[in-house]
Amino acid sequence: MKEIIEKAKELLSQGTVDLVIGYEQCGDKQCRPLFVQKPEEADKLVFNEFCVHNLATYLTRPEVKQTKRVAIVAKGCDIRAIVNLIIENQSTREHVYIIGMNCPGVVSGKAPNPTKPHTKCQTCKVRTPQMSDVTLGPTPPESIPMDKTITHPDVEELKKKTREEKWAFWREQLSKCIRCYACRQACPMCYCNRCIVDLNTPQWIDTRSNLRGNLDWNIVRAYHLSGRCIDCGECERVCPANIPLMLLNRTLQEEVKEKFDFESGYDLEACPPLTVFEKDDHENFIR
Amino acid sequence: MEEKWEPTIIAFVCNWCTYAGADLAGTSRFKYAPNVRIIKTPCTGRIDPMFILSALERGADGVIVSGCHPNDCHYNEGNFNARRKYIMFRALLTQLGVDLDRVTFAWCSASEGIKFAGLVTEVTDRIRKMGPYTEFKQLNQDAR
Amino acid sequence: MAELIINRDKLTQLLHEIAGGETEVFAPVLKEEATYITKISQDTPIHYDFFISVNSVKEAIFPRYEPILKYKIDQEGVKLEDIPPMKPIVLFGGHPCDAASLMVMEKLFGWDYNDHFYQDRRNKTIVITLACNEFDKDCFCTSLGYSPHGEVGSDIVLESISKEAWKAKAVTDRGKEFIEKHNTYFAASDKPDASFKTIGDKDIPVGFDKDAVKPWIKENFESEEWQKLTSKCWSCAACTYVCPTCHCFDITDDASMWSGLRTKNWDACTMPIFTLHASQHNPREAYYQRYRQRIAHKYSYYVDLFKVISCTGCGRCSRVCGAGMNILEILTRISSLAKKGGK
Amino acid sequence: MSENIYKPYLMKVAEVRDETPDIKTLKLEFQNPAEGETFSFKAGQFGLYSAFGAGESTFCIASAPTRKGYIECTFRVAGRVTSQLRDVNPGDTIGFRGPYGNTFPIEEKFFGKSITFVAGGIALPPVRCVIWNVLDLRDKFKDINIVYGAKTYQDLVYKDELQQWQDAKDINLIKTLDPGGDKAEYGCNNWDGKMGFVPTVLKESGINGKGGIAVLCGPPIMIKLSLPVLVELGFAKEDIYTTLENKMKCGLGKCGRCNVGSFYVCKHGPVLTAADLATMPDEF
Amino acid sequence: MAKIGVFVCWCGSNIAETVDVKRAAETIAKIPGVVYSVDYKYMCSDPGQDMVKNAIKEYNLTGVVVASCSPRMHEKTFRKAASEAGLNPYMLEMANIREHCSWVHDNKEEATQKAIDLIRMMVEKVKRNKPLQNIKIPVTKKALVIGGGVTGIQAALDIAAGGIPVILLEREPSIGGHMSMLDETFPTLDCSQCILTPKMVEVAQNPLVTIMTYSELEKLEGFIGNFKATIKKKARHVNVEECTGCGTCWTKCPTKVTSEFEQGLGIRKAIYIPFPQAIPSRPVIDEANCMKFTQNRCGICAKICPKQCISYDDKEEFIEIEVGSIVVATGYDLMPTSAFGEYGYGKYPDVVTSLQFERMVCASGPTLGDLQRPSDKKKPKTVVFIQCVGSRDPEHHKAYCSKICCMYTAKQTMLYRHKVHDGNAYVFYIDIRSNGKNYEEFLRRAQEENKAQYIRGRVSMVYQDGPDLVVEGADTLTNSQVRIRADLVVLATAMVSPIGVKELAQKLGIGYDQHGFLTEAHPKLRPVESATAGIFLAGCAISPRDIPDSVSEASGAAAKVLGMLSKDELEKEGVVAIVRECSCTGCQNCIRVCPFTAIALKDIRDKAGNLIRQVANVNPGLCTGCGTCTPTCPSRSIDLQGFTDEEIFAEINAMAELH
Repeated sequence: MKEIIEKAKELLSQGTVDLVIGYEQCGDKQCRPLFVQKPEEADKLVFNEFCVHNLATYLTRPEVKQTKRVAIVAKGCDIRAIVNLIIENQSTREHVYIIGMNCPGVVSGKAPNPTKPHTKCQTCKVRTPQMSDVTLGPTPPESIPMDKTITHPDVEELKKKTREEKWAFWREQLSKCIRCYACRQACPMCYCNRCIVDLNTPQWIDTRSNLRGNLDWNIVRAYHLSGRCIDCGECERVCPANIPLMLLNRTLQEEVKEKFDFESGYDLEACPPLTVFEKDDHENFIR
Repeated sequence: MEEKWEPTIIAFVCNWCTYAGADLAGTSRFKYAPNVRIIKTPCTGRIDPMFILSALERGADGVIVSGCHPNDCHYNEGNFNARRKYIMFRALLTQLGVDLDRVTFAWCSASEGIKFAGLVTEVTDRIRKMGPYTEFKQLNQDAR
Repeated sequence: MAELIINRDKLTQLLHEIAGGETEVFAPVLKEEATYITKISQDTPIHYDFFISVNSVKEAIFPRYEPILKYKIDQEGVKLEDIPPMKPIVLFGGHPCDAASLMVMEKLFGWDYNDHFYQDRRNKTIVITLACNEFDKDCFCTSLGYSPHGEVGSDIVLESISKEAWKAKAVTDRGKEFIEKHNTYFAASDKPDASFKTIGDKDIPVGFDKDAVKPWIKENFESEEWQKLTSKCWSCAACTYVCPTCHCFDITDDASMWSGLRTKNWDACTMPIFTLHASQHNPREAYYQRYRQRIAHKYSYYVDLFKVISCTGCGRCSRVCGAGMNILEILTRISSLAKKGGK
Repeated sequence: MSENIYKPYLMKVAEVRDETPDIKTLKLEFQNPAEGETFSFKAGQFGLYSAFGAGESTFCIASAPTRKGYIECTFRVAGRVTSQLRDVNPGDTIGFRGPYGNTFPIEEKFFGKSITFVAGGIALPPVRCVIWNVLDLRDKFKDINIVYGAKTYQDLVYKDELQQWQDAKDINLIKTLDPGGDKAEYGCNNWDGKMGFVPTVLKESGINGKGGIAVLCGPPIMIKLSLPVLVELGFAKEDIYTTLENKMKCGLGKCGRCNVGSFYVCKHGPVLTAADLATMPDEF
Repeated sequence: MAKIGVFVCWCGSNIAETVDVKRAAETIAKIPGVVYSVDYKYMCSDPGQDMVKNAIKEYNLTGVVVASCSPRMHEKTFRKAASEAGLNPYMLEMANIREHCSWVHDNKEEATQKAIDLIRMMVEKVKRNKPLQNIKIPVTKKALVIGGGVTGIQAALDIAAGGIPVILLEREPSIGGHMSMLDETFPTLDCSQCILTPKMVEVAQNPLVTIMTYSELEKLEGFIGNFKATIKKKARHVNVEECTGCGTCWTKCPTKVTSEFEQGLGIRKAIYIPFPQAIPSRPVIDEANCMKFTQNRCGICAKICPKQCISYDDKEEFIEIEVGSIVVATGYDLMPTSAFGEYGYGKYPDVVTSLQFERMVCASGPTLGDLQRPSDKKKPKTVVFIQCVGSRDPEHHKAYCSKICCMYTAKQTMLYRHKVHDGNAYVFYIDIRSNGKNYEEFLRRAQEENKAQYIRGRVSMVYQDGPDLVVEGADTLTNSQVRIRADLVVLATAMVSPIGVKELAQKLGIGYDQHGFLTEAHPKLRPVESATAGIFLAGCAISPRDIPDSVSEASGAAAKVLGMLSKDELEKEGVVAIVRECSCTGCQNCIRVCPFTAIALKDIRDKAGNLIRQVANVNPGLCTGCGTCTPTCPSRSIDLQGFTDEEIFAEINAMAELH
């Protein structure tokens, strides 16, 4: 914790960066984003298992883009988002100073009482962050069980359902959506300044929070993230309606992995999988 | 309207292969089911998954998406790009429980008039057996 | 009128019975570990063991979307069709902060032009409020002069006398009528559980001076403090959609070739597109401007117009915010700045 | 059942005029003449125009309240609704809700004074409503000045009426184009007006603002630059009127979109004085 | 509302028999916005077209739907008619109620209903259509040919013959390419030099052709009709204008270097012309070997040059040229033989490549046509030719067939037997492919008259045994092991794409396959076009070819260039993508999927010139209107004009039953 504060102070006082985005404590079991612009404000910075937010979502803001250089406290998984933002021309490696955090895993569940360990942490490959400019924190213990496959029990469970059961499940879930777009705004990969849902020529997606609109919106959101989602789980965490959004995202990630042998956010040279193709892509569904 | 229900099927086709294939079916007088309504696009690459979703929501009971065979694309790559989109879109719809038996993908070249005619008839028969896609039609009801 | 008691079983029976008729019933329902106040049917399980619902009661009277106009189009022109009248509503499960919000919101919907969609429904609603037994760090109704046992806006207030039963208090004549009409469900008395703990006004500390907020906002609209306070906000609408007093909406048309439906849908000043002009000019371009609008509208503009703060201290926006914005903290800061004369 | 405040009047399109390539004027008559007879409005008010199937859009009523039986609106094609309104033909049906908002206090404040109108580009329609209102009661006012400018000749709206005003002896019309706006490619030959931006031309106009009323409408930048000029010419801030065009959805003070500071532009506006503006946050 | 006119065609009885055209026209007339709806016997006839024209004028139509046959038949006809009546041609759409309706259905009720739906969908589309303008692109009437082999030479000659100036670019010091290295050519056995040299001279003397040798393409900007190429002229150190090619310098130069032209079998000097017939016959200094450059001594050539043409200080130069069209004829290379350890290449001097063999038998070769094997200058009595070395070998090397090896091996057995009348020529082959004019006959001559012995099978290894080489292999026809003692082994190695072609293709923005061969716009129908408009392909740059195929493709590509450059401006359909800049995030998705590199990033700057953001920008000259970009854009900031989201949505919505 102390080392983050010191690092932030150093970066700010030496003028390396003019903004540090990190975390502060805001409750026993709760942290939240913190913007630090002056060295003396850095004392609030913390890092612990409650630092669930993916701060990369702030990198695409105009005011952050306008900084000379920005430092960001990032877990290994958050860096995947930064990688994608660079690939997609929303940021540059030079502009972002990555304070990478060795991370033993974060919590999940709703504030203020998150309890469960986050599912994404069970399959994490980047507990020691890649590509950071500086890496802080104790090396995560080897003993944490790590599951190399990216299948998730909840996805498996859903897959077992019949089509009608799935439809009934999602009808119920999506009817709760109030279209607050917290999922979109929290998502580091949803950086469009004009979302397709805000377009009305034509109105592909009904803006009303009725079932049709909710279905459309959630389909489009998941589809646009296919091959780009970095599994941070922010959408699901911030959803006031508790819709299990990551179920959809993970399904698509698994599909991308299986069909195109691709996992997003690890390689700066990679192209989003829906912008490239192989001539022998799987096509047994086409007659 | 009290007579027997007939399915509505919307087909999104590319201009160069399937549309021409449908033309050939016409000039060859291959008969097929009259339920299909063709919407022409330049290339399968232009056929957005949103089209499929919109068509189902707006009352189509079945959708056909068809274009040039791999390597035959007039624009070289449009169908390859499209195919990737459909792979992902299908995975998504499968997970949501959308009835994918109602969405048919087929390659159909300009010389395959017979394939086009067969395709339309087969899809129409299948959808007719499945009945109207009420699950999607219900989405439009404005019950509070 | 004598003190009447109703217990869970009876209340459940009563609500289910009403839900079976022509009246819409809204009540707390448990969905994935969280409680929502939603429309129920005769057999929906009602959830009582909750602290506060995620959403607010406004959904019952000011729905997420509602038709305001229907039309048919043909070559002769356009024919307008009427929207059927609103059904009566029983709204159960809100807390005093929820009930109070109805009084705040009806001022706007009745301002000059009478929005009958809101007002008719409001007038046909029986509000049955649960006085609070719990609070958390985000609660601040007392800061705004409300009380966890407050009666404002309610027709009937239920105060717990044990885990299973409430003392029913009719606040309005309509509340009285309701109880009389359904008197078979109420008992004359019951054994109060002395060990059952509830809370009082003093338990929720007054966090800030509500009267200091408006003048500070008026004078410090351009203060740099705004950017500091709101830098985290990522401009979603979660806070406004769970807020019992946020009332902004959008009007959209959904049409086929031959017919159309015009609906009023929730909208939020926190979202970037809210003020975006067709010319691409956006008067509230920046994130902080939008959040400032939300606070300023509630604590300054609304007060100017309707002499009431458009906030009842329920704290839902703080609980739901994924970015960790906390309205109580912001207001406390503003109030302390105001005290110090700071900018 | 209570009255539905969101229900529009059905209007027949009586006439469609192209002002510029992307600006149109529609003349609308009430489909139900009885509604037309009871309908009245005052200068400065606005309404919501429905293109059925697309939605509603807000513009001022551009015709004068002194001319009964019809209303006119002038709009620039920008989004979905205006695109559909652009395509209407005489005889088609559109919707209209209104009149909403406050008005220019013509009888209360304008009578007996000199009036100066300043407008730029597409902002002439709200002013035009007042101009005709004032001209129809010409003898109630002293001098009448109109300063109107546009980017190019092509962008001038109401070209016929400009000519009428120019020909009228009792009106001082100063029209101007931005530098370079008089090229032949904009359909201009022999421009007989001034060349220069509105604030500059206004400054050089020699108009004496003492005791007079100014009505100012235009794009934000023009308003910003013209206000000090008007003050310099002698107008009091309380006597400089403008109309705001914020994004609106309901027009009824409900939807919250047009709220700026303690003002709901649809209710307290759209007509505001420079003195009012000074008290508002800069969010319009 | 828009004012739409609808014209329902009977097509005699073709449509009217199955579709109730009257009812269709009447039903459609009820759609809001349709102001005119009629049926007529033959819409495509002159009176039919006049009906359209008159209605456009009379009703001031903003859009027209002609319901008749396939747009493939008459879209052009009707759009032209609309245009003549003053309506933008893109405001006319056709509903295909013949091929897609009346001809494929029997039930009149159903067919009529379908026809009505199809027309209604088109009406709804046309309401949203926007007028489009055809795109006119001015052209620079000048062409660039990259590659100075026989293909490039032929292309340059043909283009020049059409009156268009050409720049012929060659990275080697001389044009001529591989063909100039060959001895005689199949199937006619005419001397390669004899037929190529006149062409080289012709191209050099053609006033419309500018030859730039020892030069490479550095950069290409622009698009069809308007390319700007930057050419890197490598430092030659010889003043080409003054030099007469007298040869004094290379005669006196003391530094001997292995000759590339002679495939390492001969030598050249550090200042040299690659071969006597080189064009231009002006030497270059090979900086890597010249002592002046390596050790800063010698300098003899500068001293003795009678015209003082030598300048050691020459630097590479960059020249910008503007051209309207480009032909890429970069040819081939042989696969690096280091890959074939099992055949002992590099280890045993008497294992040579087919191209080395050409030089060994060529009258102008290092031995002046006297066939000697490299190790001991002995005349080889037994020669083993191995085919498909590297070709048709997907496990280890290239999966493709190099196409010409069968024929040149046959030729080489003949050339060998002409030199060594009693010699033994063995050929190991997998299959024989001899499918050209006179090819099969030629092959038979090799086998029958020249006694070449063909063994079907692969060679497993070649090893040295004393002075001889031993070739071991399998004869798959007799299913026996074969062992042959040979004096010389000739490998017919695979043709591959030359080094640098991938980089060149990237500069040009054209596609290439996994082997580095350039990709045609369409393998069957557009075989000499690249996917990038204005850039054409010919010869072995596309895939292995023989000389006649290469030359005909050169002429084909030249014809394409001439066709294109014959006009002052190019006109293409207005169906191109367009970017809505205000919502574009510059994520490059569209750029990645565009098959035609028609989209690039554009900088948006503020008034002070600071970069604010980047957005996609479509070059309408390059865009072909496929629309692949549109669904790829998450914010729908790129749309395909003519098939916009709004137009297609309207078609879908025309079928909607919402409320």
